[in-house]
Amino acid sequence: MNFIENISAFQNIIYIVSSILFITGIKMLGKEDTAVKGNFLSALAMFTAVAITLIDIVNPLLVIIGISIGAIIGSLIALKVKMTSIPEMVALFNGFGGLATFFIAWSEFYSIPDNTFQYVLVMITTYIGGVTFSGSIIAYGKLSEKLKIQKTSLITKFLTTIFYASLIYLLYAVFISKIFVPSFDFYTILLILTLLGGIGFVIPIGGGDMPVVISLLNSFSGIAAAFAGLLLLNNVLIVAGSLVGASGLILTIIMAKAMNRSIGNILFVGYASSSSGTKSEETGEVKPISVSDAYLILENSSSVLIIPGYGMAVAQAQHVVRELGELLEANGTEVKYGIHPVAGRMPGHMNVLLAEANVPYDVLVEPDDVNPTMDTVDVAVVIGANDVVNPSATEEPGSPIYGMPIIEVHNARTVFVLKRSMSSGFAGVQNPLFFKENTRMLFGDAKDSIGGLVSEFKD
Amino acid sequence: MNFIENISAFQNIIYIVSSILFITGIKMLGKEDTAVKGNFLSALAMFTAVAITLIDIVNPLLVIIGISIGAIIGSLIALKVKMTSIPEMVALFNGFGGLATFFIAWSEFYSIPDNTFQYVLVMITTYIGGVTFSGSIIAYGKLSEKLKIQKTSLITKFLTTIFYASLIYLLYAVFISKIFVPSFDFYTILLILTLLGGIGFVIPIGGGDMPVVISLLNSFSGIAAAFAGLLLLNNVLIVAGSLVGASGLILTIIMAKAMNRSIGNILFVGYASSSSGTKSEETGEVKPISVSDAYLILENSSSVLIIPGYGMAVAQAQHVVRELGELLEANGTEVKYGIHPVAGRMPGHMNVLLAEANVPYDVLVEPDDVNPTMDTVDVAVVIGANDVVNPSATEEPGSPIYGMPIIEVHNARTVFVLKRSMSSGFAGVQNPLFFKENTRMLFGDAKDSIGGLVSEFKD
Amino acid sequence: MEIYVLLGFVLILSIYLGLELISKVPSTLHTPLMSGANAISGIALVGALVLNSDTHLQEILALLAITFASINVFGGYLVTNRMLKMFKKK
Amino acid sequence: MEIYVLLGFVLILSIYLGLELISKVPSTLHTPLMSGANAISGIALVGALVLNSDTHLQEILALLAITFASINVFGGYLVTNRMLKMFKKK
Ligand SMILES: NC(=O)c1ccc[n+]([C@@H]2O[C@H](COP(=O)([O-])OP(=O)(O)OC[C@H]3O[C@@H](n4cnc5c(N)ncnc54)[C@H](OP(=O)(O)O)[C@@H]3O)[C@@H](O)[C@H]2O)c1
Ligand SMILES: NC(=O)c1ccc[n+]([C@@H]2O[C@H](COP(=O)([O-])OP(=O)(O)OC[C@H]3O[C@@H](n4cnc5c(N)ncnc54)[C@H](OP(=O)(O)O)[C@@H]3O)[C@@H](O)[C@H]2O)c1
Repeated sequence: MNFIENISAFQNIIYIVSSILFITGIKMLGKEDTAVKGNFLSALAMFTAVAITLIDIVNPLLVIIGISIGAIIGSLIALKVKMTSIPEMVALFNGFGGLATFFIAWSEFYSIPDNTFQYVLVMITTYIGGVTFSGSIIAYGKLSEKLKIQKTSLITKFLTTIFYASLIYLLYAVFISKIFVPSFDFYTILLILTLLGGIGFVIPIGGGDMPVVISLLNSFSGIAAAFAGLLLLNNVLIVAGSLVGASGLILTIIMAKAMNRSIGNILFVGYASSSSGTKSEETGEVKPISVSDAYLILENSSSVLIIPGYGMAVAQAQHVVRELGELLEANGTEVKYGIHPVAGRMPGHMNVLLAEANVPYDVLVEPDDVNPTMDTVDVAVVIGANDVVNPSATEEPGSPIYGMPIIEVHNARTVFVLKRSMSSGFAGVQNPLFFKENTRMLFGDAKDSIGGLVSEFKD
Repeated sequence: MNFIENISAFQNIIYIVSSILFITGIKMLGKEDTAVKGNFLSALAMFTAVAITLIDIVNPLLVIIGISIGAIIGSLIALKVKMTSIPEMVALFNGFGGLATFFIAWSEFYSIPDNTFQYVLVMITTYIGGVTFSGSIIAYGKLSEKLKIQKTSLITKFLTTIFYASLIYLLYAVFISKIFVPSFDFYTILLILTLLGGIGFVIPIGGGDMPVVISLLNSFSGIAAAFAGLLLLNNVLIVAGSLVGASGLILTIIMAKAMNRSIGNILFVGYASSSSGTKSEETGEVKPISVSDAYLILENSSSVLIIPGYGMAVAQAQHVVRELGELLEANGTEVKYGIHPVAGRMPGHMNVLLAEANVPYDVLVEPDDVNPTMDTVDVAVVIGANDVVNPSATEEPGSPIYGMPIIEVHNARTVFVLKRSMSSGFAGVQNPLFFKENTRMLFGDAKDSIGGLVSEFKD
Repeated sequence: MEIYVLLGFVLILSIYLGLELISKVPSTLHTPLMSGANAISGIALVGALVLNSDTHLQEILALLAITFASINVFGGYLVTNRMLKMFKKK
Repeated sequence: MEIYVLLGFVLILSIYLGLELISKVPSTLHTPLMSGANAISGIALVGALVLNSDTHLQEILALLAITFASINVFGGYLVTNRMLKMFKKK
């Protein structure tokens, strides 16, 4: 008995050490110079916590099997995944984290004594874990475009109703039912409602808003782990879970701010896309340009700003873009990349793609750094970006994106817009940039257009 | 019983709320815009914690008497103290904080059960509290110049020895004696040794190093409170104490960095002032200047940088300095104040003095901001500063202050140095600035010299 | 002192600390931070390891929890590392 | 779980948080921060209030602890406020 007590006191101290490592790790992960080390530190923290837990494990076979399967699947996914599919992968992993805590809470349901507080913790942990799991799976489906469902369809409406019902059931379980003895059937209903509720939570949210949802689910998966920590009286679960909860929350807020929308609006309202339909269409002349004309202008310019957007990811054009950048530099042109925080479909999307294509991160500049000197830029090359360069955000108080910070390319001397058509971007609003005096449209798939420019340069 | 348990659970929750308020308060106290609110929030946190503790107090009379006396004395000190005496006052208050925890630990000595861990906590808390108290009183004495004692005197050496002895006694008490039953006599010896040890800790440290010592004692007073919190199982004491501990530590580090010395060097070595005596004296011509000549130059300059130092505090010249600044501005001259982080005798000393004299804080600039553009400054007016403008710090690798960041006034077009003599500053090293081509010495008490300039301007 | 109150306090402090530490993350690191956080949420593994397995159902639940949490841990750290390695200065 | 381990953990977390929060304080605020921290260390008052007073000695110790901590609290907050009020923007 004394021996076991000693072990658990010792474990607790090691858990604290591991918690401090996690904290330091995530701190370092947030800075460019130390990010790799930070990730390593956090992995070390994980290893420490797991290792010290293993010393008095009851069922080693179970553990070996579980960890082995997990290690194989996890490593395979991590090594195989394409950088453009990172959003889906993050969604999936969020789901797994949620599922693990869901199972933990479920199992604890059979172990806890008749203590009402522990019972409440089981209910809440089950709920957060379950919603994170099923919600993440839906987010995964939407992002990988395996799942397409109308917001107005009957099934969506049904599931949304289930989501609200599940919330009410949880509140009932937490605040009222504890007066009675919790019964198995009661809990089974919660299990089912929770899983369906998670689906209902995410399904009505537009595909483009998925990055915000993923961040939020990331946060939830952390909170679920923290609650599991409360349930199991385990402080490293509490700390690590809280850190994830905080990090997810911050990313959610950053994204919402960069889109100038509230989180509530994103989750429960969505863009009022109908309003843009009734809006008077922008009139004016669109001036297309050919690849060879564009080449001539680029060749003679001394400073070029490249603004990538979702279209670059779709066209997988990051490698040719980097090539173009290098050719321009070899030609004596100063090249910078203007990266908008919500360009693409997940936070930092463009940074990851460009990093993958070997663009050094110190030529990437943020809107605040580039906007004040935009008038010194000879050519702004907009590659598959739309909303993030839409001047309505600063000029048209009625626009749905009004107030969103943008990269103000319309102040550059010349603007090239590379896209396939005149269709709008994610927010579904017209872009007056296309009709400006200094704008030229280079129609076509981004990879093809840039590829064309690259071969012109090489000739 | 159940009622009391409920009260204490409720108290604990309120303590947590109070802790969060403290954390937020100190966070806001660290930013210029929110500092006043932050202090208020922290006072609110204190009020909350005290109020909730009072609800089940046993001896109300004692409490009323104690708090009343404390409130009266504290308020009187706070309202009467001159801004130039803030360092002494902080030293005194640190001491009081330490003393309170010292008494707490002492009292708990009679209440704790025979639990070795609590016994260890009592020993440590007694020690930190006691050393903080007696050390602070010595620091107070040195700062207010009521206490003058030679570093090499016999009594200093004796007390220093006692300090080391007290440390050994503490280690013995913590690690070895707990095998035996703690006896009263044993503890009494600790009490005495601790108080003497605190004196011995501070007494050999040079008067000029007192600010670092005060910060450190500030940190100690926090740590002592945190340990008292461990002893009493009280989380708000732990959190608030830790915050103070952290804040004191950071200020200590900032000061040590700005002086380019290690904390160990400051506490246990001191400046090797003998080396500067043997150094070859700086040769060269010193060019004095009269008040009226200085006035003519100032009148015709378009940008002036004022660098205040310890001498301004001694001369109480901050008000005339502000007046001079205003007259210069009225004359169309751009006026800035270059504030070195360790100018004066406590961190932020110059900021407080100038604020007292109504100089707005946005004309105060830090060394890093002003050094790069120093060559555009027409006149740098050095008022009772010495070490913080000593070019040896950048030019003479052998100098004791080499490596310390300075305000590089020697790069200004003209430098006026206002001091009473050619004597050196706190660090005891010669200042080659006085012999530079572009330097003019305006000898005399700073208040008189500046006063003279002001009357010239007014005529 | 109630253990839950204290653990709840640790939770609050950690969230506060997390918010402070991460609030100024540059946008370059948003994606790696997300997947790094993902890996950390695999800490559920530690919880999964201490579950009772008195019944068959509990045994299965524990196995599943361990497996999914492990996927998170291994997948999360590896992919984050892969991503971070791509970031280079000039 | 040992209560002391947990409280020690709260202590470590708070110090970490404190270091993060204060690390970038501008030099203008060094002195007010110091005296503000001074006031906070008067939290010892809360500890002093819950002391036993079974013996006369303990009663005296409690009274003294309450008094000195109160000086810190009242003096510290007032002087900090006085100082901060002096800082003005142009
Ligand atoms: N990053 C995030 O975390 C995040 C999260 C949530 C929402 N969002 C939202 O996503 C949007 C991101 O803005 P964005 O400017 O990057 O993208 P966008 O506004 O969605 O525009 C993308 C543009 O790329 C073009 N495109 C698509 N495929 C292309 C291809 N193969 N070649 C060339 N062009 C192609 C499309 O026009 P064509 O069809 O005419 O080619 C489209 O106009 C913002 O509204 C943001 O609020 C972002
Ligand atoms: N601020 C802190 O927290 C702190 C902490 C620890 C140590 N220190 C040390 O203190 C020093 C501060 O540098 P500092 O440049 O401010 O001061 P300093 O180097 O100590 O020099 C002060 C100068 O003021 C002159 N002075 C004294 N009374 C005067 C009066 N009434 N009128 C005109 N001049 C007068 C003195 O010269 P005369 O006698 O010729 O007049 C002296 O040279 C640094 O070495 C620093 O490391 C500061």
